[in-house]
Order: sequence, then structure tokens, then C-alpha cells
Amino acid sequence: MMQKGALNVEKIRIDFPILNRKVSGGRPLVYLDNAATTQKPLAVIDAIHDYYMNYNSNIHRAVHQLAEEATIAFEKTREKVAKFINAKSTDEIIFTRNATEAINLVAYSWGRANVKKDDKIVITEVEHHSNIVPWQILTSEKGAKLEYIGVDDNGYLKMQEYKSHLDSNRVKLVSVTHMSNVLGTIVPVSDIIKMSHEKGIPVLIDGAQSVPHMAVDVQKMDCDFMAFSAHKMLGPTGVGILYVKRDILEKMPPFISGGDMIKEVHKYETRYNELPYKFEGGTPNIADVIGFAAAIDYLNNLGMDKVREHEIELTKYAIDRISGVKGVTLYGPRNTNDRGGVVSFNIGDVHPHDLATIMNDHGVAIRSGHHCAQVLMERLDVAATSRASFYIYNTKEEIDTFIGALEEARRLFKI
Amino acid sequence: MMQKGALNVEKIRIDFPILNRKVSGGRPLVYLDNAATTQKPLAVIDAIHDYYMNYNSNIHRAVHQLAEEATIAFEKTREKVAKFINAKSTDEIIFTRNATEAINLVAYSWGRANVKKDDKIVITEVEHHSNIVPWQILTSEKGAKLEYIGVDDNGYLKMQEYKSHLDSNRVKLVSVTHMSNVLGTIVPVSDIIKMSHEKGIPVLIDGAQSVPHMAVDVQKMDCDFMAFSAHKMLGPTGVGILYVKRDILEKMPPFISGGDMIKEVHKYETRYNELPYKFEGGTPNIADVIGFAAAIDYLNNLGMDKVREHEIELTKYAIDRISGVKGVTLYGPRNTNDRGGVVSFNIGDVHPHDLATIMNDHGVAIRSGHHCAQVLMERLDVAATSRASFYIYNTKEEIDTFIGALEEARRLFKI
Amino acid sequence: MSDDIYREIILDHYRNPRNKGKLPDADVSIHDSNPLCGDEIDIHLKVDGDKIKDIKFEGRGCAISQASASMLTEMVAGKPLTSVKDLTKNDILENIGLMNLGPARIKCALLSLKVLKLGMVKYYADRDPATAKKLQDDSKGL
Amino acid sequence: MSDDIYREIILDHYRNPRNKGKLPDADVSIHDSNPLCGDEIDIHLKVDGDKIKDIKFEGRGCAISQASASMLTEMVAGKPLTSVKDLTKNDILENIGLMNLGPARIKCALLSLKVLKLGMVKYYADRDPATAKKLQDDSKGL
Ligand SMILES: Cc1ncc(COP(=O)(O)O)c(C=O)c1O
Ligand SMILES: Cc1ncc(COP(=O)(O)O)c(C=O)c1O
Repeated sequence: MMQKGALNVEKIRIDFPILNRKVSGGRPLVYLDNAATTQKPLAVIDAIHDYYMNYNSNIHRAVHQLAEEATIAFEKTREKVAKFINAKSTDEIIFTRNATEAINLVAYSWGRANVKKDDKIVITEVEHHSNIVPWQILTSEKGAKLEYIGVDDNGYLKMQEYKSHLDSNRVKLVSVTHMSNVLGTIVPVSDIIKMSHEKGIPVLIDGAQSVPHMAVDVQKMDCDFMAFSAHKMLGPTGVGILYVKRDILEKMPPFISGGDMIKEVHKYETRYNELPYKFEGGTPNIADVIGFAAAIDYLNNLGMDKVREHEIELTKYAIDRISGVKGVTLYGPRNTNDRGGVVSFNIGDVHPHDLATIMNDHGVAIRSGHHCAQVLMERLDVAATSRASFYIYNTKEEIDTFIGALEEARRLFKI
Repeated sequence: MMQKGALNVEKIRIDFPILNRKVSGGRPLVYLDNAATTQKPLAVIDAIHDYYMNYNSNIHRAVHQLAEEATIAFEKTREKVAKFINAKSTDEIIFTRNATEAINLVAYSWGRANVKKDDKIVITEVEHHSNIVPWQILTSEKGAKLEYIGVDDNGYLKMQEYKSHLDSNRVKLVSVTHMSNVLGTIVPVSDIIKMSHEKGIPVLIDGAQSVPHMAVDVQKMDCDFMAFSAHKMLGPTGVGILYVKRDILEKMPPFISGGDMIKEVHKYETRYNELPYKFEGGTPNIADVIGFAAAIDYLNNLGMDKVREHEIELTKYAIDRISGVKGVTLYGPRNTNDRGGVVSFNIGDVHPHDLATIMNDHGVAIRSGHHCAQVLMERLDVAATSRASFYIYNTKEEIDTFIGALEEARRLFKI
Repeated sequence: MSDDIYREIILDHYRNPRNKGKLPDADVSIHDSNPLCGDEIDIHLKVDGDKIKDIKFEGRGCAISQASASMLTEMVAGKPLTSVKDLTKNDILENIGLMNLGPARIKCALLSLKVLKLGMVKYYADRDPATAKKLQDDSKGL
Repeated sequence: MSDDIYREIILDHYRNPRNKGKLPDADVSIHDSNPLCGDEIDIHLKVDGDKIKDIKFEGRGCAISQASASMLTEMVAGKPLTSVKDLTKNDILENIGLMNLGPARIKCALLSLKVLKLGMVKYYADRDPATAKKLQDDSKGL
């Protein structure tokens, strides 16, 4: 399993105990479902364990030692997150449950305050449901319109359509993914943001698939909002992040209200807390936020450029090998500079669920279905696809196992 | 530390490794901040550990073995929660981040669909901010009114005021805590619900302080909504529970929208998923929901009646001993049948934060401040109180240590 | 294991489904889908007295759900409609010869039976509510 | 440790605060609170040329925050207003004789200095924005 690539994968795999697991009656686990959620290194698992064993406490409002230790560790994560995406200040980092809730926060708080009848919100055909449904609900509530940027047959956005949308006035928000969770397409967000800002329109970037896999700099990109999930980048489940530029955040009304997000509550009026606490109502997911810090440390130690390099290598190899299998249709850009490590495909008339079952028998975990992207499925004119997605611990040997299972499916289904 | 009470505390303490911790330069930890969050037994810590080490995966939408194992474990918790509070069906159990988000879900989804101009929402003076601020925001948005049931000098609700509110028509919702997190008062929720239902008005019960400490049966109580938090009942941070009666839930629009809560997404319209998934948008806090099952098992093994009995014993003992300290003012009912194991007090002109610091020097963790109940603080005419709160692992010996620290404060402040 | 699942006969029913199509003069038609994987099944029934005179299905989804539906239609055609209530999970799994599917894929195999049972109840609900109620109670647990 | 904190002098300033009250003809008044514990401090200043001619504070909160405020007013009365910018965390902790407070309680001790620095900046902001800007930059990090 010697690998002379960007990352020392052999060493990395030692940090992920689950990769020793046997599945399907004794097969080594080949985990290729990383776009859904990644595995966690021991450092993260241990950080959570350590918190509960040694300093579990509610935070922010107590004087005792456990509370003090927990508060410091919790806020330390906020600093690390801010630094990881190069936010100007920790005040711009809000912890939510997941990327989905982060986008909903914007739709409820910023959206309801700013979007009016006949306004438009522009999204794309490649969005995850989490970046579609909140805007459907908001626009239908407000009598506003939802507009889509189309995607061409190679998986690229039709930028001309985007220009027309922008020219048509009344666009209040542009909300696009940085990387498609089906096609792998890396969207030219800097161009999109620049064009949008020329018209004074803010942009939300769904970073759920990009922040885990490449260096992302919110100041350089100049996005106004960014949402992503800890569990897709080695972190625990139950932690999402919303970044919002301070001048926008300062004007946003609260979303989840209750304990911790207030300064003073009187019977009929309330003064809200300072940023970012104003947007974090109730007891946070303390243990997992603290655990997330270890995930960021882990990625920083590897270096995000190396992570990206490693995934390009694997993706190249995977696309090459899959293309060699008879009956396969591949989706998304062919150029690995324009895409991430997410490979969607179909083979003959094998339904993706059947393929996933066959894969599972070989120990290979892939995802099958609509991947929460039914608008894109309609565009591709398929009910579902199969999807393999890679991360820092995956190897070419695992891709070989995957290809073996694919050949087996072809044999069984006589394709 | 032999205890001949309702619970075998000596045995229980072995399951909570953090209780061996030394704080403040070598003092054994005396953890009396349980109303804020409780400690976690090894079984819970291990369940989370086991999940990440062995079957971490996203759930619901995948065919591979890890996803199957994780989905089964996740849904198993839902069954255990439903049984624990005796809900009719698992469809009535929604996982949120915390009790606060659970109440907000009702305010956003049910509230915005049902509350109109000049309607009234009735709450009480003892509510936690999480059961005040969402209703302030909703009523001010809708031009509706927020009404308070007062509390008398002994910490009991003024039921006559409640009757007048009900008689005044246009009450759309009654939302009350089951147990005050400051006074300990157990609110007569069954009476409140009965009276309210006679007028056809639904009732939300904030069970954050009751469900962890006594047997609660939502069918017997007949509440329409109930909210509580896993972290206050041995469970992990990041998991809240909202119970809603099915016939109400079926009519509620979604709250957090995106992945997992949909059946079909088209460009301009969406069909939502079945109950309860319709209300759980995005990747859930899988690990911690699974860990919560171990907490419920632990409490079931002890028996909730025994838990309550143990806390009555401790509370009686604590009230007796605190009353004996010169200069102390105690808040809340004296009769331990009417209250839970939450004891708030002040001593002389010692500010609660100073008291908490002195306590901390003795290894004793108590909470000081307004306890997210500033409306009640105004009613009691104090800026803050000190609060000791008990759980299954606390002992009379720990209360003695606490009393020792209290005497020390008296000595230092010359009271 | 995949060898056991994707046998000749399953693939044959997947690719050449029996009784697939519409039934214009159906006495009852019913639809359901599996929200987790998106498999869909419609069943149309023509009933004569108590007998299933004609049955057709439409659907899309994986080989297991579609083959299972196809084989189910063959199994019940001509049988008394009420006898559907006695069909169990095991009957279906035996019928398609797949006794050890995991929980995720079992749902695929059982979707058509779920739809058929709903159809049976619906048929009687309009004609004989008491029977419908009884059939529903007896069919519980799928 | 509590013995070190709650010494005679702290309790004396807590119970008999110096310079506590309003200042009707103040040149500048400023308020802030500690959101985590609710301690509140108002500081009122009368300035003569560059000198703090009179200083009063109002407030409520714990012994540490109130005693620290009381002792701070004594420390700066009569001093040049701009000299406030040079006061550090350590100056305050030394002034009240509490060098090893934990992070939660340190905020209590430093609240009055924070308010005083805000007051200094506010005073100049209306009169000499350039100086105000410079003072603000120099005072950062509290
Ligand atoms: C009575 C009551 N309601 C609601 C809450 C809020 O709980 P959480 O912070 O877990 O949302 C609390 C917790 O302090 C409480 O005591
Ligand atoms: C592009 C994209 N956006 C949003 C999400 C939603 O993330 P979560 O389920 O963690 O909220 C996902 C995850 O599948 C995603 O791939």
C-alpha cells in the first residue's frame, strides 16, 4: 500500500480505526461515501471523550472551573474555524447543527428581512436540496421568484444564463454551491461573486463540499455568507458553520431565540447579545464543537493544498479506470482541475441501489440515489446515480477493489 | 459514603468518571450544577466512541452496511424516547439541537401558521428565556399579545390569573414550564392543560427540567407539545427533543428545510417527507442521538420514581441545612413534594458570582446569575441568585461540603 | 451474496416484468413509494366477486422492487382478494427466493405487498367498511 | 484562594464605594455591562483641559467589579485623561491586589477600565477625532 503521492496515506490510515473494520462477512471496509460524511481520526474521537471524562459543563454563564475550561475550549474552536477559512473575526462565525441549518438561518433571518414581492433569488441546477428548498419556501412566502442557472452537458454552469439573470434586475441574493456533490464540478465562485457585487447583490456560497477538500479563503473570495458542515471534514456530527460578513450580520435579526443569545430579557422586550452569540440560542453542541477543533488541526497539519492534490490524483485514476468499464456513463467534467473527488456514474440498466448492494458485498461503501439533488437528476434525465467520493485516507488499491465490484455487477447483469 | 436511600449512589458514582476529578488545586469535584447540564455515564461516552470507531455513516439514504447499522441505531433512540415519555408513536418525536430549538420550531412552524393579530399567548413569570423570547418575537411580528401568569411569594403560580387569561378569549397557546429552573416549583401542568383544553387551546410544556427528574407521561398529561434536552438527562450535548401530538404535527408546515426532510424536490415545488422526517432537515446529530439511547437505558434501569425519590431526599436535606445558615434567603416552595432538586438562595450582600468563586475554591460547582430567567429575577427583585441543583450521583456528604463553603463565605464577608 | 440476489429469474422479471401496465377499467388503483430510496409502485386491480380478476402494476426502481412486484402479481392473480391479508413478509421473500436481505433492501422487496394490501383495504373501504376495517387490522405490521 | 480575593480592602470598597454616584454636569458618561454575568458600570467624567477633574461611577454586580471600579476612580482622579490609554490589565490587577483571577472573574475586574477607556475615546471623539482615533488604536486589546 506504499503511496508516493501528496499525502502519506499509509500513516494517515492508522489514525482512522474504523478503516480496520471488516464488513459483509469479513471484507475490509472500503469507504467511498465521503461526500455524505467522512470518517473521524482518533484525535477527534479522543477530544470528545476527554471532554466528557474531564470537563463537561455548560458554558458562558458560570464561574466554576469546569465551566471555565469548557468555555475556553469551545471558543478556541471558533478561533480555529475563523482562521481556517480566513474570516476577519470570530464574531463572524456562528455554530449551527449542519450546513442545512446554516442556510436556513440566512433564509429566515436575512431573507425574511430583505426579500420582497417580485424580488428574485438565483440558484443553480446543481444545488443540494438544502440550498433549494429554503429558497422555495422563502420566495413562495414573499411572492418572490426563484431562478436557476442551468448546467451544460459537461457539468459546467451556463454563465451566460447567469449574466441574463443579473441583468434582469430585482435579484436580491445569489446562492450557489462551491462544489457539486454529484458532478464534482468546482463552480467559478469568484467570478460569480464579482459579477454579483458589481450590482450590489450579496452571495451565499454553499461550502459543504469545498471547505473539506481545498483551501478556502472567504476574504479573498469575498462571499457574503458561507455554510458548511463539520461532519464532512473529519469533525463530529451535529456541528455546522455559518460565516457572515460582519456588516451584514450586524443588521440581521435573530433566528433561534432563548437562552444564551440575549443580553437582557424583560417581560415584553429583549436586548440581544453581542455577535456571534445573538445567533446561538440555547445550550450549544459543546462537546462536538470542541471535538471539531481537533479535525481542523488534523487538516492543517496535512495542508489543504496537499489534500486537494491527493484527491486530484485519486479522481484522475478513478475516472480513467471507470471509463474502461463497458456500459458505464460518467457524469461531470473530465478535467480534474475543474472538479473534486466525487464521481457519479451509471452502468447499463443496473439500478444504483442494486449496484450499491453488489458493492457492499465487496466491502465497498458507495452512495446511490438522487443525492439530495433531484433538480439535477431531472436535468440529467436519470432517476438516480451511483457515487464514489474520496478523502485523505483513500488509496488507488481501494479504487481497484471498487472497479472489481463494478465488473462483477456487469457480469451479474450481463452488460 | 454509604447511602441507604432510594438509589445506590455509591455504585452509580463509579459510572461517572468525571466525579473523580480534582479541581481548584486538588479538591474533589462536587458537581451541583445539574440544572445547567448533567454529567454523563460511561455507557453514554462509550456509545458515542463506539459509533465513531465502528459504524460512523450518514443515515437513511444509503444501502451500505455502515449506513444500515447507523440508521437502525439512530431510529432505535427514537423508539426509546417515545417509550420513555409514553408517546403514542415514534412519528411524534422530532430531534432538534436542544429544548430551545424545539420551542422555536413550534413558534416558527405552528406559531406563524396559527397566531394572528390580537391573539394571545399565555406564559408564566417563571419561564426560562427559551420559553419567553420566541413568543415575544412571534407576538410582536403578528401584532399579538404576550400574557404572564404571575407567581406568588412562595413560588406557586397564581392560578386565578390563569383563569382570567383563559376567560379573556383569543388565547391561542399556553406555554409553561413543568418545573422552574430557579425555584424548583413543579407546575400543576395537568390542571393547566385540562382547563386550557376545555377552551380548545393547545398547551406546550417545557419539560427541560422535569423529564430528567421524574416520570413523565405525555398521553396521561395530554400536552400538545413538549420540549426537552438530552444534555440535562445524562445525554450528550447537541440533542433536543420535541414531542408533538400527531394530529397537530400533521398540519404543521416544515421548519428547517433541505436534505432528508423531502420526498420529492422539483424546481419550483417540493413534496415533504413523512413524519417525523419532515421536521429534521439536513444531516442529524447522528452520534449523539445514538449516545442518548444509552442515557435513557441508564435512567430506565434506575427507575424514574427512584430518581425522584432520591432528589426529594437530597432537597429536603439541603433546604434544612441551608436554612440553618445565618443570613440566607431561600426562594421557592418549602414543601419538597411541590418542587424538584433545584435550590436557589442568596446570603447577605454576597453577590452570587462571589459566592460561586468561594464555592469553586472548595471544589463545589454551583451556578450564579439570572439562570436565563430575568423576568423571574425582576419579580423576586434580585439581580441574581446562587443555585445548587442535584442529580442521581449527588450525596448528603457533598451537600455538607457545600454548606461548609457557604459558612466560609459568611465568615469572609462577615455576615 | 449478490450472486444469490441477482439470479437469472430476478433479472428476467426486472427486464421483462409480467403484468406491467395500466388497467383502464380498474376497480381500485393505489400508489406508494419508498421515501428512503425513491422506488415507486402503482397497483391496479379488477375484482370479480371476491376474486382478483386482473392485476397490473406500474413502477420504477431497483431490480428487487420491480421483480418482486412482477412476481407478486403472478402469485395473487385469480386468488380471493381477502387472502392478500394473510400474505407475510416471509411469503414474499420466499416467493422471490431472497431470504436474507438486509433491512434497507427488504423494504424494496416488500413495497409491492404494502401497496397491494393498501389496495385491498381501499377496495372494501368504499363497499363494506366493516370488512375493510377488519382486513386492515389483520394486515397490520407490514 | 478566596481569602486572598475577599480581603478587608475589597470588601470595604464593595460596601463603601468611593466616588459612587451621578455627576450632573459630566462632560462624558459611558455605560457597559458584562453580558456573561450581568455586571454593569457607568462612568461619568468631568474634564478640565486634559485633566480628570472629577470622576464618579454607578454600577451593580459582584464585589470584584464594584471594588475594582471604586479603586480605579481613586487611581485616576486628577490624572491626565489621555494617560488612561496606558493602563493595562496588570495595572488594574495590581491596583486591586488580585494577580491570579481566573478568566471569568478577570472580566469582572477589568470592566471598569474598559468603560473608562471607552469614555476617554468618546470624550475626544466629539472634540478632536484624530486624537480619539489614536487613543483608540493605542488602547486596543482590552
Ligand atoms: C426550564 C428550562 N427550559 C429550557 C431550557 C433550555 O435548554 P437548552 O439550553 O438545552 O435549550 C432550560 C435549560 O437551562 C431550562 O432549564
Ligand atoms: C453541496 C451540499 N450542500 C449542503 C449539504 C447539506 O449538508 P448537511 O446535511 O450536513 O446539512 C450537503 C451534504 O450532503 C452538500 O453536499
